[in-house]
Amino acid sequence: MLYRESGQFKSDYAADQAIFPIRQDRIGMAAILFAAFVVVPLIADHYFLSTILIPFLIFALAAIGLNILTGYCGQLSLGTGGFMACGAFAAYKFATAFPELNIVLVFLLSGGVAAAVGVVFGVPSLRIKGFYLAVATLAAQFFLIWLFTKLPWFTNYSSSGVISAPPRSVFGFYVTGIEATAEAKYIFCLTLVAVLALVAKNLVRGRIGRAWMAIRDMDIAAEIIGIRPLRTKLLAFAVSSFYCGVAGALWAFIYTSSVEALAFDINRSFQILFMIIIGGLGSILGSFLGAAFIVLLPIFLNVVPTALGVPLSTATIAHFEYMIFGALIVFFLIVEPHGLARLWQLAKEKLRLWPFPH
Amino acid sequence: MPPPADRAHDTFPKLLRRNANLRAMRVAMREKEFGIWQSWTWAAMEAEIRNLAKGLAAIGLKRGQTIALVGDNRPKLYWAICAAQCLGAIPVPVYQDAVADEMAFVIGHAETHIAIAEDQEQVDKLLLVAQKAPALTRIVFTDARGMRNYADPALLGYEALIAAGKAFDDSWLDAEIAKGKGGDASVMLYTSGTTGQPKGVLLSFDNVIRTAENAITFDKLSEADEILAYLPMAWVGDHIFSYAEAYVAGFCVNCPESGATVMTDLKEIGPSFFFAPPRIFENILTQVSIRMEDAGAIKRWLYRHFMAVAKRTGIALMDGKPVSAFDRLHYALGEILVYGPIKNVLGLSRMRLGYTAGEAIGPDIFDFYRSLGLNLKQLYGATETSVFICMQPDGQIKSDTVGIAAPEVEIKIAENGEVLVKSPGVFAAYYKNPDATSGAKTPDGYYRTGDAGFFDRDGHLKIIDRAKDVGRLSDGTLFAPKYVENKLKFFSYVKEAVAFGDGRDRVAVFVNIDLEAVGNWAERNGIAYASYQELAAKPEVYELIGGCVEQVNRDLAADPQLAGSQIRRFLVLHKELDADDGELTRTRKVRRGFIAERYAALVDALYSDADRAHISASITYEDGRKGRLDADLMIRDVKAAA
Amino acid sequence: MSEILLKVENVSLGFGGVKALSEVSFDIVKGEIRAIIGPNGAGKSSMLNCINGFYQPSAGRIVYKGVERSAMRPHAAAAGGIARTFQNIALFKGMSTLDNIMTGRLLKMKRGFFWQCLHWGPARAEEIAHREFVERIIDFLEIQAIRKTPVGRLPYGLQKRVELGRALAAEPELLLLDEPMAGMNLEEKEDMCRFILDVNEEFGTTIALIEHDMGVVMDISDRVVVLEYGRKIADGVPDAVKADKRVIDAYLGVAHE
Amino acid sequence: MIDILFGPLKEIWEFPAFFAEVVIGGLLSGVMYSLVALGFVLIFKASGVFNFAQGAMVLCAALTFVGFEELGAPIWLALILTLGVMLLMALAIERLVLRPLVNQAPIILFMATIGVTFFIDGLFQTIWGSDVKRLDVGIPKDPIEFAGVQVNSFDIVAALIAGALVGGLAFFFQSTRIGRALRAVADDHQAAQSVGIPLQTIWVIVWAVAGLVALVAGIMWGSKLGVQFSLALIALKALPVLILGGFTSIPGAIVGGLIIGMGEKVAEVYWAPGIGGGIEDWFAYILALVFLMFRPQGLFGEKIIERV
Repeated sequence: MLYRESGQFKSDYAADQAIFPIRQDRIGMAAILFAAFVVVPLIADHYFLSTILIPFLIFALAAIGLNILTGYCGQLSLGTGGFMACGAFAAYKFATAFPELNIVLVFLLSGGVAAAVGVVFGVPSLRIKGFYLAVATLAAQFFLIWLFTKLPWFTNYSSSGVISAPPRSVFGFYVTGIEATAEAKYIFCLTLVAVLALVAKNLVRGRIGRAWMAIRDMDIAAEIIGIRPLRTKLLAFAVSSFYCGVAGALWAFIYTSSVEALAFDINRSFQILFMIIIGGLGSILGSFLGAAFIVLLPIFLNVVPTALGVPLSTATIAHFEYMIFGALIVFFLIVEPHGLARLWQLAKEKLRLWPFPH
Repeated sequence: MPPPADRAHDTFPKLLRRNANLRAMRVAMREKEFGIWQSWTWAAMEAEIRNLAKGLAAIGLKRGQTIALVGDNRPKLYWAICAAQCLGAIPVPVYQDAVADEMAFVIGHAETHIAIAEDQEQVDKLLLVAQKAPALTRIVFTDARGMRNYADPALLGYEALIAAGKAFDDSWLDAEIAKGKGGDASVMLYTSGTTGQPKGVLLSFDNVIRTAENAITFDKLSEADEILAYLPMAWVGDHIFSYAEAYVAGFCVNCPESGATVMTDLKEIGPSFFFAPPRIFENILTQVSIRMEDAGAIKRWLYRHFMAVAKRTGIALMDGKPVSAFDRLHYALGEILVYGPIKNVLGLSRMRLGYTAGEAIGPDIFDFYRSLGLNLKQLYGATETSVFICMQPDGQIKSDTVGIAAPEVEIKIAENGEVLVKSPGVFAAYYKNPDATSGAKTPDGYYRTGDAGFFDRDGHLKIIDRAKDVGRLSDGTLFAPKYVENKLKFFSYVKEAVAFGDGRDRVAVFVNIDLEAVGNWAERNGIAYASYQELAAKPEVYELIGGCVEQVNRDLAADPQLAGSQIRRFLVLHKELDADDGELTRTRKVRRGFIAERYAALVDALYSDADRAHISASITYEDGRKGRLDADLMIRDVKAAA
Repeated sequence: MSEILLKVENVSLGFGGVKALSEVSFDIVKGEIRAIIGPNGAGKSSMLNCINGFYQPSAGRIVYKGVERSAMRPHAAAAGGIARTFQNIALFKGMSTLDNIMTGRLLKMKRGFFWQCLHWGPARAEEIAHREFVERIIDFLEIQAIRKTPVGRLPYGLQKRVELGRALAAEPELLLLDEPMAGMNLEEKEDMCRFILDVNEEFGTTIALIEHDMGVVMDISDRVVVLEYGRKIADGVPDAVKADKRVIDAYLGVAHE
Repeated sequence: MIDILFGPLKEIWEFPAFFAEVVIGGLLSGVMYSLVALGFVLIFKASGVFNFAQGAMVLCAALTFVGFEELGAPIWLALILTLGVMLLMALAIERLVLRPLVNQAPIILFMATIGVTFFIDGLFQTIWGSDVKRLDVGIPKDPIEFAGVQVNSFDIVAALIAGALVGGLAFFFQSTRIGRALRAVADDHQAAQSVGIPLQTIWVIVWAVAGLVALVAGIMWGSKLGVQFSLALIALKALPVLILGGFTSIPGAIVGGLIIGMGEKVAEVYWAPGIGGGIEDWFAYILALVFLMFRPQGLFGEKIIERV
């Protein structure tokens, strides 16, 4: 309905291949970015920023990571939490070993460490496929968490095993540690996530993304075309783990301000997997939608029954959450495997054709 | 006549030069190819055309010779028009869907040596043509696909042609261009002609350019406009809109990817200036209705509601008539929810000016587009007048007239009602056909359009029929059968109508119902029927059609000249008129004379007092079998409106 | 004699106890259309799979461009200029026609990870350059209207055409077509024939094809190899093969009964 | 470092009885793994579904059983009622999840069973509560000494029950019409049609049998560890067993379970202390993974031939 595309023709390939070829979408995206960068920090309160928006952004980043591996390259991973933990602990080690190092660099480096670990656990993907591989990634999940819990080197020999993220600043603003304001943390996360999301989009719409999708859709045909399966899959593992690693570092440094392995247990892996199934496999937008959904649902379950006068116990809410997620997973896999992103696509199609049905 | 404003540029090659200087970086042409709109600026286009002109010179195209252009709307073919004109040759665009025989006549008649063909399909046809028109010795193809196995020495690829032109230098070409004068022949367009062989209409640069200039001023077209070139290049309208006006005004012409993608391409480009014959507008409207039928209840309601609003206020708003603030608001809301989106999907969002011509357009169809806020207008014209005879000025649009005389056009109505025209656009002569030329012009230099019409109270010309078909009732009243029939056919329930009255005391008609529309109506009203014949004989259907006829009479009564030819009696035919039975031409025009003979019994009954008539007629079934069909038909009287 | 592009010498292939191919030898000359025919289970697909490295022959040698090939993976064959289509369409279902054919050009695309991340500068220039090439293929195969349609939604005949486009995108020297016309109606078959001949003549691509439709094979191929139960029973120009007694018994006879 | 790696070997050498105790303990808990893995194999063989929900089914079965018992039902009634519930669940899963997803990629079905896992975990805990419940079906838990090796009698009984179940299943598959049909389905869905049993029915039966296996496993594990949410996690234990044994092999599930159980226990007792302990979470996985690199189809799985 709001779309007025007539007259928006493309006279070169660059414009035709743009991420947002329709002007209205570009305007919409600009509006969303403006709102996210300017309006939200001005009006949102501390609670909203630090318990909803920041985790949402971090989840979205991790979901992008998993989506690259599972949604685009077709390699199911249940080890997301392990790779996030890698990033978190690597960031801690970097930050404490080199206090002068810029925090952005620390995060990127820890993403790199996670990527390297991801590659190691991706090697079996040469020989094994499908759920065999999924099981192999569980090995990563359990092994890594065990490693970070049991080896005191990772926690700098702290007696409790729980450690606080050291304060660090960017452009003179603290973004980690107790002195950091919610606004600064939020803007920092947002910037990092926005840039990385753009990079992910660039990757998936180019040569590399097509190689991933070829492997996903028909690995034999892909190989016959000349795609090297192992290299391609390992690259997916690396990039995916990089994103998860950075997300893990953000989680520990910015969201919880403490580095602990338990935050990245198997349930975290499932949570991220649910995000991409509900949000949409093979969609960057879907990663955001899925993350938003999973962040908001518990809040919704907390608030609504109370508002209706039937407050639920915490345990019941947890069980309801389980049931709703489980049911939604099945529902989306049956009805719309491409998740909320696909629903949005369909809605957009409708809007573009409005008032015609087809 | 006032002197043209811009006499320094009296030919298209000179206009091209001017545009290349003035608008070097503006896009002159686009073509959808390889997934995107390939674009050429005026400067780039000039370079292409100059190379092409040199190539044509290299293969021997001389001043005064003709060159045939065969294919869909493609930039290279448009360039070839101008390239030929650079050399003083006369381009002859040929209907691309013509069969080889038709093409052979045109190419033979025009004594064409060189033809430029779009692709293999046209080359195949031209090779056949060359057997019948031996003068044709060079065939240039622009698309080399599938051409590798052709060994015919007449064939030459476009690239080879350009390469051959390298031998000619620029100053030589400049001199050739300078030799061109306004009075020279610029293009030859063959008119189909309902009878006999096509005639080649020679139009001079002055004809075409001055007409284009006038039309541009009249409709305030500018270099910012965009047009989609999708109608046959051999048709004068395309030549004027997509070539002449584009060169004069400097606007951009867009060529669709293929015939199959016109609608998609239309949507992408969103032209600001759009021409389509009534049939296309009707098809689009039908598509809109069909698609809306499939929509959900809310959308359907929105559509109906806001289309009703548009009907009330849209046209008044566009014509600048007073509209209440509430209606304006209501309409604005509709623009957001319905009109805007519909225009967008149809590709008409940016349409500033739309024209339709060629046939009468149904008032409902015409009003539909106008009520959406689209400035759709009608014009009246002919090949021989470089199109424009009458145009509708903004704000004075009626569905049943074709507007006032175009700038610099003088119109006279002859004794027999025929419209006579004198204008800068009137052609010089038919090619090699002096008899036809003299027959088409009055001694004082007016062109005989062959159409009958008259000016209404506001000075708008109303075309009613072909002049030769216009008759008179026994009391001398003007009777234009086609006008009456068209009025009836504008109702969706009426598929065909045949009007009688020449030499009789009153007008009577046969009506053919539209099975789909009337069938739907019957379903909605709970009327059961088993066959076309049964449905056609239902008294309720007679009521329905009677209502239509009365409405037609009211319309006719509004025009003093036509008030006397109101319909007094009608019957609904028991079978559909069919081209297989010879009742219609293959282009679905009624053959009035044949029908009058075949259904003589019914015609007699119409002019008697009987209220029933019997008919037995032979019919051809779809599988080719013949049979007889007997029927008793009712005849109804209709009151004349005051 | 023109240059031999590929030579198969005494190739055998076995799965467990089953012999799919036994000592098959033939050659493919540069620029020809070479058909491999035979009844079901004759080993035609296995032959193709050997040629493009999907299977390793258990005995015999394959000489490609004058060099004997050692065991290799299919992607190495692709890098050597061999492309193919599949009997059961093996398109990338989640991608559009355009992306499928672009994927066929992956081997030609060189820009590294860094530029891919930015999708700017050299990466974008490369992307556009290859898009231009791919658009020529789309134009060639007359599939403009389905450029951005996900291939899963296309009818069978068009999918086959897209698959051919994907193979062509690699600018192969040797194009292997596995039953390119299976399951098509007459009109689609004619189109496909035209495309195969056009590819062969306009791009000079050598083509080896497996096909069931005898009429089609005889019309378009230069030479024909006939396999039966994994053995070669005839080899030659279509007319000679048509007249061969063993072929008539093994194949044509059955087909014409 | 060397000490961490090789020190335990010396220990084994010096105290063989203790080592035997460890091995037997490991084998006995391996039987439990086998039992759960068996559920996976059954469903995978018959329907090609990798049923991640098997662990959740164990939990649900145990929860339901304890729940009915707490409501006062005698053991036999609770057993029957629980079986009924498991059958209903099998029906529901077949109808609501598997049937709409028929012909989908295996990985999609796998993810769907993850969804099922969460759903039934949440549902059964909502119904029966999430407190830890004690389950006692009367199996003695006294240690028995045999040739100087101490073994828990409970483990022996559990192993016997599991063995009986495996035997029963083997008989069922070998000698009954339905069993044969099930085997046919595993080989070829088309062939199964000719047996005259609708595919849907077969799936329901398989899921019901898997439910029964889950119930037995649930009661065994529940009696040993108490019925609580962590029971669902034993599914995660069964996964490496499957990799080791092969997804399609019943003997593989049994042998794989024994290997994993034993290996885990030995590693836990002898090597874990040197590197911080708690290795049972991942040891089986790494073991399976290393194994996988050499034999991707598992111990008893069939070699996969790729076709185009």
